[in-house]
Amino acid sequence: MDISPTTLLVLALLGYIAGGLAGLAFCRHEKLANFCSFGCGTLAALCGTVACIMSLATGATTVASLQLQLLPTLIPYVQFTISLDPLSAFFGLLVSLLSFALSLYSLGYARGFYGRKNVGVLGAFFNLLLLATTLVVMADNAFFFLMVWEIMALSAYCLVSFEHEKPETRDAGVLYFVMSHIGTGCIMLGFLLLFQATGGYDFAGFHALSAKPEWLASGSRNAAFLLFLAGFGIKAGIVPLHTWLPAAHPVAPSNVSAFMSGVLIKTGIYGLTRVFFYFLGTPPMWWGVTVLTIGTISAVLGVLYALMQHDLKRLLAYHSIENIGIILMGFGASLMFLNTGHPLLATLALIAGLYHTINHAVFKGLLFLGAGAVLHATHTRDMEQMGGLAKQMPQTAFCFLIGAVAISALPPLNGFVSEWLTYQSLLQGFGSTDSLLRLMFPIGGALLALTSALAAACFVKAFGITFLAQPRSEPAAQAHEVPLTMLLGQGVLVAACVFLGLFPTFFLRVLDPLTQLLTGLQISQQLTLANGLVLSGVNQAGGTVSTLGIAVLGVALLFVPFALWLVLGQKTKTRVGPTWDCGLKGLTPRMEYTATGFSKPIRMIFKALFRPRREVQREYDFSPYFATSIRFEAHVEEVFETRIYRPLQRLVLRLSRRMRALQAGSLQAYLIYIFITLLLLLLFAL
Amino acid sequence: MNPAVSTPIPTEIGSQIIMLLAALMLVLQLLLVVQRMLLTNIRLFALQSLMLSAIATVVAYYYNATHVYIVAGLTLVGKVIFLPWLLNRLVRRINIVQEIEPLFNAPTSMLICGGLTLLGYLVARPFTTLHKLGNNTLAIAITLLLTGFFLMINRRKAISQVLALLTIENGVMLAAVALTTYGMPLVVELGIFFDVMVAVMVLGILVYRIRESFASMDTGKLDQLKG
Amino acid sequence: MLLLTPILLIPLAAALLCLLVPWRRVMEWINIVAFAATLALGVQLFHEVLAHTVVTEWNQFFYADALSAWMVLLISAVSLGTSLYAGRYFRRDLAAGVVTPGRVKEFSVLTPVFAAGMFLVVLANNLGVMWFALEATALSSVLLVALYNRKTSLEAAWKYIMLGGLGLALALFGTVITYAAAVGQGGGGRLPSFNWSHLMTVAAQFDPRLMQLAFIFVLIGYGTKAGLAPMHTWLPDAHSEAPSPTSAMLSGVSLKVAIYALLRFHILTTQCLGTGYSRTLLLGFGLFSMFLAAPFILVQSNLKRMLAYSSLEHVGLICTAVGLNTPVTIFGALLHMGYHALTKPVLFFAAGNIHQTFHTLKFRVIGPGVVQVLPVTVLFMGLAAVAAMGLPPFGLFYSELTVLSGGFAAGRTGISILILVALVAAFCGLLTQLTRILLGARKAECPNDARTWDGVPAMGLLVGGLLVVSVWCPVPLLQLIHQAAGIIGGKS
Amino acid sequence: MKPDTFAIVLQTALLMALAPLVTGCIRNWKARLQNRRGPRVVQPYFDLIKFLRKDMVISEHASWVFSAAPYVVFITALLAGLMVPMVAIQAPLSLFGGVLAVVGLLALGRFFMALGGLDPASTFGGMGSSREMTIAAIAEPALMLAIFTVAITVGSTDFSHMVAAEQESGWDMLNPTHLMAFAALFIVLLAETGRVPIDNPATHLELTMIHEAMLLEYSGRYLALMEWGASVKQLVLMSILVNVFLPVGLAGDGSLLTLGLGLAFFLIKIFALSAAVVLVETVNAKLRLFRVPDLLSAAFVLAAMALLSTFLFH
Repeated sequence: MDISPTTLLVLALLGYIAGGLAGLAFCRHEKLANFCSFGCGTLAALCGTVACIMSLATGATTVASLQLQLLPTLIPYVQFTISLDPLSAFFGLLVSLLSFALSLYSLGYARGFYGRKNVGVLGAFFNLLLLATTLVVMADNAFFFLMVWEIMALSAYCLVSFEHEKPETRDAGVLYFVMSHIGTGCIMLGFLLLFQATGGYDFAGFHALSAKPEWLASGSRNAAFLLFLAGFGIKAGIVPLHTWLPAAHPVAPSNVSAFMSGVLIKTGIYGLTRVFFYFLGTPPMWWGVTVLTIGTISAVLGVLYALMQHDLKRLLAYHSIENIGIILMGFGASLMFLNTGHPLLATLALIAGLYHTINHAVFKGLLFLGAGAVLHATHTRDMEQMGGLAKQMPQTAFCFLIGAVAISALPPLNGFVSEWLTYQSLLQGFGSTDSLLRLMFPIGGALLALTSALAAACFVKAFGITFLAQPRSEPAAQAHEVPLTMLLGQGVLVAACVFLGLFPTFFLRVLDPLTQLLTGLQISQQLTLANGLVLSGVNQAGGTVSTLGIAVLGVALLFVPFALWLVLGQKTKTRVGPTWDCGLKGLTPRMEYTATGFSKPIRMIFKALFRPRREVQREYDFSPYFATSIRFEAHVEEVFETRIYRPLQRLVLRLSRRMRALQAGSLQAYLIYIFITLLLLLLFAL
Repeated sequence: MNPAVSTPIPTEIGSQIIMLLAALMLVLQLLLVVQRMLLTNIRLFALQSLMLSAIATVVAYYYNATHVYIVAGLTLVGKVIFLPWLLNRLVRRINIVQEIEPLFNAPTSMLICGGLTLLGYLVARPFTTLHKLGNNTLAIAITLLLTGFFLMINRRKAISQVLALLTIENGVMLAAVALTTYGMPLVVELGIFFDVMVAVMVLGILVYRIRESFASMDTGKLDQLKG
Repeated sequence: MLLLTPILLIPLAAALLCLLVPWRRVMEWINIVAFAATLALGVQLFHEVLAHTVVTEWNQFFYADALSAWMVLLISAVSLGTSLYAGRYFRRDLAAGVVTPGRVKEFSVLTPVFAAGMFLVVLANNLGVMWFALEATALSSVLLVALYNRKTSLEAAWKYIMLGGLGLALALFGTVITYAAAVGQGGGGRLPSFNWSHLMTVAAQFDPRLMQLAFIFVLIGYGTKAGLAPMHTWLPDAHSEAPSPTSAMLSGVSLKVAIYALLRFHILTTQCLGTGYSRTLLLGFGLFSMFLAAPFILVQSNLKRMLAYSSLEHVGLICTAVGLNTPVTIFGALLHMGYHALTKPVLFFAAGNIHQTFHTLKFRVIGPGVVQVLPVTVLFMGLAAVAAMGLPPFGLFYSELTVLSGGFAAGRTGISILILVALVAAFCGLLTQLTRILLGARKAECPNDARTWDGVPAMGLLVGGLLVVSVWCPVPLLQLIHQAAGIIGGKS
Repeated sequence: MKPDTFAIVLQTALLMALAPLVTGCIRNWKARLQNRRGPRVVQPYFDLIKFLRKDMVISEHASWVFSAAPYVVFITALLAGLMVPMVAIQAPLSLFGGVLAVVGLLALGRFFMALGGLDPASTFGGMGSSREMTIAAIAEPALMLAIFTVAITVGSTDFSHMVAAEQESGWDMLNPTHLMAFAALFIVLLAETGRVPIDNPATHLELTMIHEAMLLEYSGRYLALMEWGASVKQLVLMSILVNVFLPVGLAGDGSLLTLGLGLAFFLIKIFALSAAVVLVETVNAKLRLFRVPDLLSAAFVLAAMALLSTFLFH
C-alpha cells in the first residue's frame, strides 16, 4: 500500500485516541498504563511528524483533507473538517515533533508518579491534549476549531491541576483556565464577526473575504484584529496578558509544562498567523506597529522578569514570554511591510517569525525536559538548592547546555539563525518607508540585542547555578542520572536544535509552500547561497551568515591551541587542587554565589521596574559585625499582577458581594420586585 | 352590543348594576387594606366574594348562560361560605387576633391604593370603548389585582397574605366573568375553582407546619435563606 | 390507539398505587416502571409527530405537536432519572433519620403527580387547562420542597408557594384577558373554543391592545414560575432546600415547562402583534437573568444554591435566544433546553451525594478535596459541570454557539456579545467555585458512610444520554427540534 | 568571494601575533604616562609562553565545562577576527557572517567564560561572571545601535560591504552621524575590553575586578588561552572601530603593495586608538559598578542620536 499523508494523519489521530483509552483502561496497573498510553502517544506522534514532513515536502497547497461526520449537518453551521495545508502542516510538524520527544520522555518521567498519582489518568489526559492540539492546527472550520481549541484548554487545565493537592497548583489551574476561556471568548467573537461577513464558518470562505473591498473597508475588520490579538495573545502569553503563564507552567508535571511552553502557546501563534496573513487581508499600518510594539515589550519584560526567578521552571516560563515577543516582532515587521507593499521583506520577516517559532518550540521543550530531569533527580525546582549536577548527571547537563546556548541566540545553534533573520528583516525594513515609523526597526533591533544579551546572562545563571560548582543541598549531592527514555527524549530535541542551527537553508525550503500560501512568494532560493552552505538576506549584499561554516572552521581552528600545546607544553602535568579559599578552612557551598546574588546587579539597574524590597534581620551578641544569625528576604514586585490583576479581581468580588443584598431573604422585598416590574411594564410597555 | 336574548330589564341597568357591584368590591378591597383585625378581614373577603357571585348571576341572567350560573353558585359555596369558614378555623386554632404593624401605616396605604386605582383606570381606558356588558369592569379588575398585590406586600401574617392572594383571585374572576362574555369555558372555570380550593388547603398545611416549627405566624421571621 | 391519554394517566395511576401499597421498595419500582413507560410512549409520540406533525385526542382536548413531543421526552427522561436516584437517596436519609417513612411515601406519591401535571401542561390544548395544570405542578412541588420539614425548607416552600401562587394568579389574569381579546375580535359572541390550535388560526384578528396587556401579565406570571429575574427569587431557596431528586426535577424540567407555557403565548402574541413586541420583552428578561446570575454564582457559598443560579442563567439564555427570534436561535434554544435538562439533574444528584456525606452544602465545610472522598460522584459531577459550563464535547457548546451564530447572522451583534460576556462570566464563577471544593487534599477526615457507586445508575443514564446526544445526535430528533422551532419562529 | 584558505591563515596569524603586542603597548604607555617604567612592550608574549609551559591546577569542584571554556573563548575570538576586515577590505570570512555573527561569537565566548568563572565554586568567579554578564547586557544595545546606524546607511550587515561603501563616501565619513556612532562604540569598546573606567585589568583587588575574577582559577595552558583570547577580542573590536569609521588605506585587491600599504595604515590606526585608550584610562578613575550603566546608557543615547541624525540627513 502507498503511505499518503492522509493515512498517516488518521493513524496518528487514532493512535492518540488509543493511547488515551489505554491509559484509562489500565489506570489500575500503572506500569502497563504508562507503557501503553505513552507508547501509543510516541508512535502516533511519529506518524504525525512523518505525515507533516511528507505533505510539506510535496508542497501542494492542500494535501490531506478529511471530513469527520460526527454530527449530522442538521445543527446549523456545525461541520467537522480537517485539512492539511502548508500552514497546518508546518505547525503540525512542530506539534508532532514535540509530542514525539515528550511522549518518549514521559515513559521515563511518569515513573516518578508511581504510587503517588494515577499514571493512567495522566496518560489519558496527555494523549487527549496531544490529539486536541493536533486537531487545532489542522481544523479547517472555525466551529470545529473552537471546539478542539476548548478541548485543548480543558485537557491542559486537567493536566496543570494534576497535582491538585497543592493549593498553588489549583489556583494556577483556575487562573489559566479562566484567562484562556476569556481568550476563547475573544476568539469566538472574532470568528463570529468573520462569520457575519461570510455567512459560513469554513476557512476557505474567510480567506475569500480578504479579497472583498467592502470587507477591507469595514470597521469590524479592525475589531476582529483586536479581538484575535487579545484572544490568541492570551494563549501565547503576550505582555500584559501573560500572568497565567508563569503561574501555570511551573506547577504542571514537567512533560506537560514542556508541552505547554513548547507547543500550547504556539497554537496562539498559529492562530495569529492564520488570521493575520490568511483571513484579514492587507493590514493597515497600525496593526503592524501594534504587534511590533507588543512583541518588543514582551521580549524585554519577559527576559527581565526571567532573570529575577530562582525557580527553574518559572524562569523558563518567563523566557517563553520573551521568545513569543521575538516571534511577534517578526510578525509585526511583516505586517508593516505588507502595508507598505514590500512582499519580499514581509516574507522574510514572516519566515523569521515562523523559524523562531519552531526553534523556540524545540529548545524550550528541551530546556523544560532538562528541568524536569533535574526535578526528577532532586525533587526541587529551587535553584538555590541545586548545584554540581554536571558531575552527577552529565548527559542531562550537556543537553541543557545545548538548549541554553540555543535560546541565548548564540551561534552556531538555531536560536541565532532565527534572530539573525529577524535582525536582517528589521534592518532591511529601514528603507521600506520614509515615515518616522521606520525608526522602530533599528530601535527594535537594539532592544532585541538587549533581550538576547540578558537571555545569555540569565542562562549563565540558570546553567551555572544549577549544574556547576558544589551541590548546595543534600538531594543535589545525591542526584543521579535519569533513565534512558528521558535522555532519548532530550536527545531528539538536541538533534533538532543542531539540525535547525546548522542547516537552515535546507529547512527554509520546507517553508516555501507556506510563504506561497500566505504572501504569494517563495524566497528560499534567494536566501540560499553556495549550494546551501550559506544563509543570506534577501539580497546577498545585505549580509550573509553560515552557521555550518562557523562550526566547521571553529573545529578546524582547534588545531591552533593543540599545536601550541604540542610545541611548548607536552611535559606539563595537570593536578586537581582545592579552589583558592583566601586561606580559610576550605570553601563550603554556603560561600558560593547564589542565583539571587547573580542577578542582583540587574535588579539594581532596573530597580524602577522591579521595585525590590529586602528585609534583613541580624541578631548579634555584642557587635553587629559578628552576627549570630541573619535572615535575608528579597522580593520583586510583578507590576502587572499587583497593579492590574489583583485590584480587578478584588473589585469584581466586591461588586458581586454587593449584589447579594438583592437576595436578602425577605418575602416582602421579593414581592416588591415583582410589583415594581409589573407597574413598570404596565406604564411603559403599553 | 346587545344581549343574546331580550330580557325585561334593559341592558343599561344590568350594566349599571354590574358597575355598582364591582365598585363595591373595590371599596371592600380598600377596607381590607386598612383593616387589621384578621377575623374582620375574612368577613370582608367573604363579602367581596359575595359581590363577585352576584355579578356572575347578573351576567348569567343577561346571557342566560347556564355555566355562568354554575360559576356564581360555586363562588357562593366556595368563597363566601367554605373558605371563610376554613380560615376562621385556622385563625381560631392558632389564636392570633390582628396584624401587628404592617409595612405602611393606614394613610400611606390608602394613598398608594389611590395611586394604584388611578393606574388601573389609566391602563384600562383604551378598552372601555368595547360596547359590551360590564365593559369597563376591566379597570376595577386590574385595580383589585394591584391593590391585592399591595395588600400582600403590606401584610406580614401568613394568613393575611393568603387572604390577599384570594382577593387577587377575586379580581381575576371578576375579569373572567364580566369582561369575557359568557365567562370562560366551564372546564376552565371548574379547574380554576378547584385549584383555588386545593391551594388554600396546601397553604393551610404549610401555615400549620410553619406555626409549629416557628411558633409564630410572622413571615417576617422567614428570612434565613439569603444570597 | 390512544397515546396522549396514557402518558397522562400512567403517572397518576402510579401515584394512586403508591398511595395504596405500604412497601417502600415497591413504590420505588412503581415509579421507575411508570416513568420508563412514559419514556417509551414519549418516543412513540415523537415518531407519530414526525409522521403527521400533530397528534390530538378527545376531540382536540389533548394536542401534541413537535414542541409538546420534545417536552414530553425531556420530562419523562428526567423523571426516570429522578426515580432511579430517589430510591437510594431516601434509604440513606432514612438511615440517617432525616426523614420519616411517611414523608418518603409522600415523595413517591407526589412525584408522579408533579410529573403528570407537567405532562398535562405540554399536552393540553386549552390554555385555561394549561394554566390549571401548571398550578397543579406548583402545588405538588411545594409539598415536595417542604418535605424535610426543616425551618429553612418550610421557609423556602412558603416563599415558593407565595410567589408562585401570585405569579400564577397574574398568569390567569393574562389568560383571561387573552380570552377577552379573542372574544373582542368577534364583536363578542361565544368563542367556539379556547383551544390553542384554534386561537392560532384566528390570532391575527385579536384586539392588539388587549393582547399586549395580556402578554405582560402572562410574562410576569409564567416568568415567575420559570424563574426569570427579577421574579426568580424563590428559585435558589426552593432548589437548595428541596430533596435533591426534587431539585433535579424542578430545575431540570419544571422551569422549562413554564417556559413552554410562556412560548405558547409568545407565539399567539407574535401572530397578533408581529414579532416586535413579545420578543423584545423576552430579550430583556432573558439578558437580565443571565447577567444577574453570574455574580451570584461567583460569590455563592452554598452548593445547591449555586447550581440553582446556574439554572437561572441557562433559562435566561433560552429566553434570550427565543427573543432573538430567528429560526437558528430558536432551534439553539430548544436544543439548549434538552441538553440542560440532561445536565442539571446530574449536578443535583451529585450535590445530593455530597450533602448526605458531609451533612451540609456549605463550601467551607465540604471542600477542598471532595474527590478524595467521593471519586465517582466527583467524576460525574465534573463531566456534568464541564457540560454546564458550555465546554465541548458536550452539546451545550453547540447550542450556545448556534445561538450566538444566529444572533450574529441576524445582525443583532450587540445582544450576542452581551450573551457571550454573561456566559463567560458564569463560566468563571462555576470553575472557580467547583475547583475550590472538588479538587485538593482533605484537611480533616470526615465521617464517611458513602458507598462509591451511590446514584451511579441515574447519573450514568443521564450523562450517557447527554454524551450520545452530543456527539451523535440522531437525525429524527434534530428534525423534531427543527419542526418545533418552526412552530415558534414561524416556518424556518 | 569564496573564503580562501591563504587569507584565513594570514589573518589568523596577524590576529594572534598582533593582539599581545597591542596589549603590551597599552600597558607600557600607560605606565609611562604615570611616570613608571612599566613592563616591556613584548612582555605579554613572554607571559603567554610561560603560561603554556607551566603545569595546571584544576579546581576539585570544576566540571568539564571549566576545561571547555578556554578553547571556546580563544576560538570564538579568532573566528570573530576573521570576519572583520583588517588589512584588506575583503575580510576572509565575510561570507560566513557579518556584524551579527561577530557579536554572537563574542557573546558565545563570554558565555563560556562566565560559566568557567562559576564552575570552581569560588565566590570571586561568581561575582566576576555576574558583573561581566550584566555589563555586557547593557553594553550590547549600544554596540548594536551604533553599528546599525552604519549598517542602515549602507544597507548591509557585512563588514566588507560597510567598509567598501564608507570608502566610496570619502570625506562624508566625517559627518556627525559617524562621529556620534564612533563615540558610542568607543565607550562600548572600553566596556567590552574591561578597561578603566569600567574595569581595571591591572588589579586583583577582589571587590573591583570583573574580568580577572573569572580567570582566577585558571592556570597554565588554559590561562594562556584565556588571556590570548581576551587580547584577540580587544584587537578585533579595535579594528572594527578603526576600519568601519576610518576606512582609509584598506587594500582593495590582493597585490602585495596595497596589502603592505594596508598593513601600515592598519597598524598606525590601531596604535593611535590604543593611545586614545591609554589617555582615557590615565585621566579617569574606575567607576563604581552601579555608575557603569549611566556611562553605557550615555553611549546608547549617543548611538540613538546618531540614528536620528541619519534620519534627519536623509
